[in-house]
Amino acid sequence: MTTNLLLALQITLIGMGLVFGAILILWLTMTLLTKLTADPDSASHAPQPVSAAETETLAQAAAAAVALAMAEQQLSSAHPLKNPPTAIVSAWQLGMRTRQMTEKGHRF
Amino acid sequence: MTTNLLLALQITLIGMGLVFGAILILWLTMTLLTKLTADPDSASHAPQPVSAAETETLAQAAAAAVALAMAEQQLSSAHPLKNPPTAIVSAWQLGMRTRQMTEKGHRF
Amino acid sequence: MTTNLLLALQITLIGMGLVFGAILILWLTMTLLTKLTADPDSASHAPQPVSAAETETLAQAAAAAVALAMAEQQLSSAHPLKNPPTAIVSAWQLGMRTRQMTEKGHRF
Amino acid sequence: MNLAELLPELLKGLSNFTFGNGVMIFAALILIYLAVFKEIEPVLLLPIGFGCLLANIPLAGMTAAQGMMGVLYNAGIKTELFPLLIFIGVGAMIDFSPLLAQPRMVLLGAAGQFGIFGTLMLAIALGFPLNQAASIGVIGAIDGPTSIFVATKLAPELLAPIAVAAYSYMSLIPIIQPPLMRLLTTKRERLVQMEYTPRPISQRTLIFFPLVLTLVVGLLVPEATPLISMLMLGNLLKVSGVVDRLNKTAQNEIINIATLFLGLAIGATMTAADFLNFNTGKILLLGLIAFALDTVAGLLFGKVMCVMSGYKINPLIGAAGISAFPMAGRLAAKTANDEDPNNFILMHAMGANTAGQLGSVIAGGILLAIVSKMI
Amino acid sequence: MNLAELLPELLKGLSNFTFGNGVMIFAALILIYLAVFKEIEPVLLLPIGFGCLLANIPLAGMTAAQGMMGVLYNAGIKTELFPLLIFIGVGAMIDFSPLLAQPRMVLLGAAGQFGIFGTLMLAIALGFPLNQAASIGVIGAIDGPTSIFVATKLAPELLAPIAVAAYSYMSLIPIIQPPLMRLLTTKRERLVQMEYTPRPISQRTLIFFPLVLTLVVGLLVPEATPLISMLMLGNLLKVSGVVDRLNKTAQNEIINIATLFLGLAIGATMTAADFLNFNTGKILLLGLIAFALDTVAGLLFGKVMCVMSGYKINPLIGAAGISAFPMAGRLAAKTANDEDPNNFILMHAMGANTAGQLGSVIAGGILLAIVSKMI
Amino acid sequence: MNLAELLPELLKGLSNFTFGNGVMIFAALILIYLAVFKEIEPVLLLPIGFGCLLANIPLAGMTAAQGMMGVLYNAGIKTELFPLLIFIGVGAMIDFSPLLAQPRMVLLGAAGQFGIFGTLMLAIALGFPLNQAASIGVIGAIDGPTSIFVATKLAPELLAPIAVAAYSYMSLIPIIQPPLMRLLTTKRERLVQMEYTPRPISQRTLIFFPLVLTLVVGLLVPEATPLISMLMLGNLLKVSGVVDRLNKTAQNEIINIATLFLGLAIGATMTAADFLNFNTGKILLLGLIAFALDTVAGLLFGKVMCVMSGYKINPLIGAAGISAFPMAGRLAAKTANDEDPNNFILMHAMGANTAGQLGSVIAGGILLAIVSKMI
Ligand code: NA
Ligand code: NA
Ligand code: NA
Repeated sequence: MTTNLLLALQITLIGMGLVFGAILILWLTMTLLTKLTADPDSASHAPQPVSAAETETLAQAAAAAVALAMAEQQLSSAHPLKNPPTAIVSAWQLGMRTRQMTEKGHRF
Repeated sequence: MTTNLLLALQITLIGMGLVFGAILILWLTMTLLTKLTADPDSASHAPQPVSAAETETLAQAAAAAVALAMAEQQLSSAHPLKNPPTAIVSAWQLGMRTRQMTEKGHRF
Repeated sequence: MTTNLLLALQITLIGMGLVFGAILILWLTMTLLTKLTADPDSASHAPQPVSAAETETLAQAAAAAVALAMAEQQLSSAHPLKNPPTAIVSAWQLGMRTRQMTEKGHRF
Repeated sequence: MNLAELLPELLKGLSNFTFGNGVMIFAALILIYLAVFKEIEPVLLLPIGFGCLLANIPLAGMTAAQGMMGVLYNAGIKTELFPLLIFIGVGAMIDFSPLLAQPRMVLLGAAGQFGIFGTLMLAIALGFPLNQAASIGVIGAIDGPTSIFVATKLAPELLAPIAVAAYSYMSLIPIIQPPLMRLLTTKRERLVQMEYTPRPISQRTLIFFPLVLTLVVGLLVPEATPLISMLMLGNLLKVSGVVDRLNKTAQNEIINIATLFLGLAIGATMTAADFLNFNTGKILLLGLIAFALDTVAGLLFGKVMCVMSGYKINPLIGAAGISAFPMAGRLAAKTANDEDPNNFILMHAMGANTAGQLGSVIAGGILLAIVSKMI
Repeated sequence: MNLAELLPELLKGLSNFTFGNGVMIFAALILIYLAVFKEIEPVLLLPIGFGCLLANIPLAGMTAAQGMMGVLYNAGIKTELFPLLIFIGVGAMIDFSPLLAQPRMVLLGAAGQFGIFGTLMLAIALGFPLNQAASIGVIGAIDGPTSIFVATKLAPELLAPIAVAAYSYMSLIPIIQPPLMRLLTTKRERLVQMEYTPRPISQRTLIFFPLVLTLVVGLLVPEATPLISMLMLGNLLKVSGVVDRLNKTAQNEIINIATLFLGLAIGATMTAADFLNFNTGKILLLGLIAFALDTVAGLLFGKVMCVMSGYKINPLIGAAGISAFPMAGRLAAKTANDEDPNNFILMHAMGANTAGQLGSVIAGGILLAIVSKMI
Repeated sequence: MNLAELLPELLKGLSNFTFGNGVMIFAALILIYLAVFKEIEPVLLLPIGFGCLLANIPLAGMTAAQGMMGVLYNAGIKTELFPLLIFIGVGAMIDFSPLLAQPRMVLLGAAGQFGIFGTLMLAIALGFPLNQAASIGVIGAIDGPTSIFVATKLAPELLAPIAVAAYSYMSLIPIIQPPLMRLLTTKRERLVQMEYTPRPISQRTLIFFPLVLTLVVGLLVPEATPLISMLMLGNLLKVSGVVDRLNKTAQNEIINIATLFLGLAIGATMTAADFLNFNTGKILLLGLIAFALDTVAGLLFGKVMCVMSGYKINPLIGAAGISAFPMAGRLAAKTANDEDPNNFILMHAMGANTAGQLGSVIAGGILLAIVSKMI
């Protein structure tokens, strides 16, 4: 029993260590990949951060995105027995879970 | 041979008996089901028969339905080599046989 | 080795002979088929060649067809990473190869 | 390889072509003709006919176990996967609300199954062994997948003629039924108008129905479980309204692919050796009788209900109880409507018709239970 | 065949019905109820529930090896084809650009996997053998196909409860996470706004990503190759933009058919004998704990990054690192947005969320590697 | 499990990575690059490339018999199901009316098959055994499914290089053919205009054609039956006009799923051990020669017909007789059109092109018949 637990603990340590190790390698890989495969033109202004104005618009875009998502939820949760979003939208995972989110969200 | 026929007769009696038995149980089941799962509101006026006016409209609806079905047949039988109704409509059983019906129907 | 080559040569002679034989039979079959299954009405003027006028229009039709095909290519080759023609059009073989044709065609 | 060896090799196809092959290919072309030019169940008779064509081309090897047709047969017919997949799609296409709105209509689904047993008796009389006689009788289910499912279990060697009969006659319903309707019903009976006082059907009812039905039928007739459960699964996918992509897939990809492969695989069993014999002729004849017996029994039962109800039930809907969904239902409604342009019994007829669909599956299961116990 | 033999034959269905069957059918109806009326992962829980229903109808024989459910199980679960086909479709539905635009977000995908190992330890403590404990732990991957893939390899006998837990709790994320978020983060932390300075992502990057990722993960963790490669294949079909018909087929026919069959086949393993025991209860409980542990670990790691970055990273996105794509991501963004209507961290949360998807697959593979070496 | 055992376990993927794996992965990336960025048959080269990638990740086990790729290979390649299913879809996409309107065009479909036999001779000369030489020759059919079908029967060990050659060069037709056209035809010949006097084609003709062709070819060349019959079945589904859902399913779900799985399964056979040898290089070279020989033979035969017809036939359409439907046909029309903007021979070229499709299948069957008799 205790030996088993020690074994499990060992697995956990090794396992999480490997997960973090692999993820770190992924981080490195992705950074290199994005650098190496960036479009020549846009590559130039890649490093420096976007201007405040840009951030502004981006924030608004994000706001829109969130708003949209939420609206969609309200809509769908309004008719509990309606169909999920069409197949074109990745309904399989997307549709159901998202709806759940806000429906349940109201209970808090 | 005769023994076989007697056997077959026995199978028929038992078989049809069981079929009617099962169907009667289904009748009971369905009656209970519709009663138990009826919408609370509509459940109230469920028992009493619908008014004459309603029957009228229902008859008209039925008339429309039949008319529509027939029209559809004329249409389709007009071009014997056209495609069946689209996949969205349950063409598989529906489309073909219905067309047959009225096409052949003309021969009587 | 030489025996093998002689064998291969023999296979080639027999093979191509059979291919031409089969194709000739197909020619015969198709000629008969088109004759036997021609529409009664149109069958009459089937033998005599179409009038110059008709040929004219046909040529124009052909011209249109070619033009269309080419235009389509220009269009598609314009965006090298766009999607192939929709699934309704027989994209599987058609889409890709045709595009290739004119894209590469420019190099000549 | 000199000409002496070459020639026979060249002509091996023709030299192995038997008269039987010729007859079967002719039969195949007739099936395809009926499918394409008469539109008799084309989605099934066209693949069946084409499969039959392939099975009678000598040395093509497509019907061998490792040939394409053999692969399809072992994958979907022997395992009974194809008819069951088709039933998922069919279930997603059936609307049970007309039946649920007037449950007593379900009674008409029982009488319409007499053809199964009547035909079984005739088949026995003609000397068929019990397992074959029962399989032939199930043509009287007037429901393709049910016939194929039962025949595969009891007498797979008769699959082809049974499937051909089941689907061909299905489309001849408009020729087979009306004369019998006129013969067995009086004008007064055909003129009976039916009051349409449906119970309001809640969506909850529609959702519980397939579940309850699967359980009840499954516990009463375990042998009917595969058929009824897949029919009800398809229906549940539709009425639940929350799995639209599965519903669409069942009504399209799954049923289309299964239908094409099932047709080809069954048609490919129609080799001269297995198909060209008197039994095939007898089976096709018995199948026709099965359809007639179903209709007669349905109409007579309809007349009984008509009288017992004091002429409140139009006996024509009895003919809709044979299943053959949805054609028989529409035909009954049309016949009444032809008699009196103001007589509309479509909803009642469709109720009886869906009841017939259920009755057919149940009867098939009961037959399977009795017969597989006896043999 | 006299009545004496007939009666037992008639009642064989009912007479073989056990109390356990009753309980399991009740469980099946609950799953279907949750799927239809609560819309909890209906595309999976409805088929699973229906399969469970079928498995508990006595003598129906659908779960036998040659029965329909047995055929589906051997064709797609035992071979692991179904979860991998589903992953092709899922990959074609995931957009990795938010992650590629801010690669450091990938770190959050690691912490969110602690639940896998934490649950493994608890399972061992509860006396489960290692192979079973590991399979239970993988519920913490919070990714259905990954859980099913690993469980099939290590402990197929636990497939049903693990799949049910994985998919049921997936939908309860909106109930499970928010309380933990509020509990483990300060208001100041939740108010942290994040600058969105994405690298511009070229289409070339998007196309190379799935290829490079498949190679890197495949070489580091061979056991994760099937899962990661099918996920990346689907993604490549989408981003390449040149195989639209394959992309559409992956997102529709392939995933729909695989999902329906997978659900039915897994549900059909839920027989009273195999499912009704304390272990099932323990597994459902451990599954819930796995979800909580994932969230806690993700949030704590988020807090660390928050502090280390000088309050430039909102710890809430740590909770999105558990995978449960795309719900956890949206939930994190929503929570921050509720706290401050001007705080938008959706893109960051989605980055962490897709990182969690990758982390889950990698962790599953690593666990498979370690455990299969030990047993 | 101490670090001493852990490390090798961690690095097992990398430590088992061979130089050959590296080369093959590079090849896989090239195939994917051609598919995605050059759009060379992407629906096939992308899955083939990806399958090759997977086959060269050490210890991933996906190519083992019970691995995903092994399962797909045994299900669809060994059984030859995939190429035949693809042919159903291809048949539903081909329009034979240009050929039926001018039957003599069918002659051009014969000459264009010389490449098959010419390449066979060269392969023998290079020392390949007969079964392999024949399989390599069938690259000259310039029709993917035909090449794969024949190679699977005669030399499955060469399936991968043959499939890669068949599909890669297919897209290089616009590079391979035009120079040969200019080289082998005089300007005067290229300027020949062709009168278009088509027989009117009734729908009845279009419907009977696939049936008659299946019978004639099947009886003459039984070995060609599977290919020709599935091609014609697809065509019948389309022209019959009564089975629209089967037609759509053949053109979409069936061909898409079969294509994706076929590509993956074939690509997965490209392991370093089997693929990295001189034979592969020879095969790729011989494939290129096969394409050239087909074109040359087609053009020369076109010149003969040109002269014999008194310059009424444009020899360019001879190059369309190699199949490679529909590209070769359009290319011939384009070349003539480039020469003289008022010269339109598209309909004639498409007729010769569809004839080439038929000729390829027939030639493949004939080769199969002769060779399988000799070995
Ligand atoms: Na019936
Ligand atoms: Na996770
Ligand atoms: Na060719």
